[in-house]
Amino acid sequence: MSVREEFDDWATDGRDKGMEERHWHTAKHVLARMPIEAGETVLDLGTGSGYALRALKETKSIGRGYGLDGSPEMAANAADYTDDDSIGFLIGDFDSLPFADNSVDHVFTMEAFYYAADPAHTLEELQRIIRPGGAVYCAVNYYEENVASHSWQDNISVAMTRWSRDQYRDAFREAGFHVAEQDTIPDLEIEIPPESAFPTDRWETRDAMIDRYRTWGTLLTVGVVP
Amino acid sequence: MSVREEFDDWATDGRDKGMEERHWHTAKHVLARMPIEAGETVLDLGTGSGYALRALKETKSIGRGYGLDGSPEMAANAADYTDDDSIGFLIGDFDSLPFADNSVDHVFTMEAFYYAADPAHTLEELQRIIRPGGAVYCAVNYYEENVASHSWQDNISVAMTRWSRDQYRDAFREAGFHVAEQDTIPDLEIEIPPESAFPTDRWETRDAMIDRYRTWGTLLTVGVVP
Amino acid sequence: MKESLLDIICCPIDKHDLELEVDEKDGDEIISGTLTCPECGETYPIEDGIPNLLPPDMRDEVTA
Amino acid sequence: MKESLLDIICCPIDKHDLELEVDEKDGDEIISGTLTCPECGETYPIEDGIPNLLPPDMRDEVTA
Ligand SMILES: Nc1ncnc2c1ncn2[C@@H]1O[C@H](CSCC[C@H](N)C(=O)O)[C@@H](O)[C@H]1O
Ligand SMILES: Nc1ncnc2c1ncn2[C@@H]1O[C@H](CSCC[C@H](N)C(=O)O)[C@@H](O)[C@H]1O
Repeated sequence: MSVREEFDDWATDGRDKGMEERHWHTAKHVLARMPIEAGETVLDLGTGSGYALRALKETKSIGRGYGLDGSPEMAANAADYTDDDSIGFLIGDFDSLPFADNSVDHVFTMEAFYYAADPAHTLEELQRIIRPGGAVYCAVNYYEENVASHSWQDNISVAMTRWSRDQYRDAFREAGFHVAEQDTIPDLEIEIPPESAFPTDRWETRDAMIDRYRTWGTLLTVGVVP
Repeated sequence: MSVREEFDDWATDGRDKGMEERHWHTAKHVLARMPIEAGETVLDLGTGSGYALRALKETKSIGRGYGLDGSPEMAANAADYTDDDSIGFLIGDFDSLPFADNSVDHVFTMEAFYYAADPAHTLEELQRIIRPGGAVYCAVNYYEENVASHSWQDNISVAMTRWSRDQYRDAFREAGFHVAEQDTIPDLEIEIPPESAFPTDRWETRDAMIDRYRTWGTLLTVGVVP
Repeated sequence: MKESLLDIICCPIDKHDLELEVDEKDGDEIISGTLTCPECGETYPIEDGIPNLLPPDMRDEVTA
Repeated sequence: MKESLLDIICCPIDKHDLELEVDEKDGDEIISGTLTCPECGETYPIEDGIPNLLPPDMRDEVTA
């Protein structure tokens, strides 16, 4: 199945909003760290509901925010959720970014990068479109050290890339970025039920749930264009 | 009074250890984010007790760690606290760094940078000694937005520079760094007593204490050498 | 989409600038139209205000 | 200090490489000695294993 088929379904059954709510627990911390100046142009790669751009407009007064998504239904929903003139959405693929060289200041991407058909090439594309000194903030919950995430592929038809922390740093450098930061950001807001509630439908043990959310959470890798 | 006189006193009355304990609440998060590879060389500017280098040796297997401090007593204490062969200390001043061009991979500095006599020049010096792609992680509790910190100058004989978040970013760029990140890191570990305990010796109101530690905490600015 | 988007988008295949043909507008907002790459001749539709810049083979993967 | 520190330190004033003269050693560790800048002639002491690379005017600010 294609990105479009898989994620059009997600968008039409409301999973875009569900992700926004859950990802916000950590995405807000990622967004807050970005070295964005008022008036700058930010790209949100795999934008889903487009919440990141709405937040950056409010908190950092971005000049323009563009959300790219491979799913037409996601892009249509995202466009519906805002009427801000400085925010726009487009349909496109991670593998062939439709942006000119040095055309964006910074890129944010949350829980999307690993769906790229060729992630090393996507990084080269990002290196091409971000201006010197601009940053890409790449946040993923699906990665090698986050063991609880390994099974996610079973329920998703699009092939996912599962890199380790080291592999992320290496790949960013290979594509020409300086790696400026790597961090794991815990989700401190998700409610973890008391011991007596386990096993639950999703979690064998309370420790496994803690490990997933509080210990590993989201892997953030920050690359800067030299 | 000079840096040496002021901080030699701190070292001899044990304030180096007191700072280590308090700063660790936030410093550990800063250190964890640094994009350090095993074997790299890290400089700790204004090292105090030298805890940062001891931690980086354990967690990131740095190849060499050097702590610079303007206070001979601080450096002597720091050297006493470790017998690791790959960690060394030296006496020097922020304004005339005794390191060759491109000689260190990354720099960490916690609660020290604003004591520089000429902080813009210290940034130029850092830009000179860090290799291309290397990062400086500069963490300060004394900054404009952290209103509770404003009075600290009254008790310290060395002149302190109080920049705002914006001024930090501007100064880093002026010195030739790309700004890769800026963040405020709360101290979530310091105990904030219940309402009934206020006013305390140090805090008029509970809200003021919350504002200082949980809202503002530590300002981190990350610069990367192009 | 707004016309200002043209400053930064390009043909996903050869990265050439695109030319805009507007079919329908609502104020500033281009509701439908076509983006054409003068280099390779590919065209990209704008529908419901959203440009579709998928490479043509991916765009046509699913029949709408 | 270890001799390997010489790879990265320099004269704080003119940033020239320094020359090492060892007075006392304990295994690998240089306990006391002198670092000299062949460019400007300044000398920097190593005492209790710690090199003092303050610019000379700052070093002499306080009488020990
Ligand atoms: N190859 C690809 N090209 C473009 N978009 C893709 C893609 N693979 C996945 N996506 C999009 O990436 C998104 C991943 S879901 C994450 C959405 C959002 N960033 C959030 O944090 O909630 C989906 O909207 C999906 O359509
Ligand atoms: N101009 C200067 N040059 C070198 N060191 C300086 C300096 N001004 C202040 N310092 C040093 O910077 C330190 C600040 S206290 C912070 C110590 C340690 N980084 C910690 O987090 O606990 C002191 O040890 C002081 O001696």
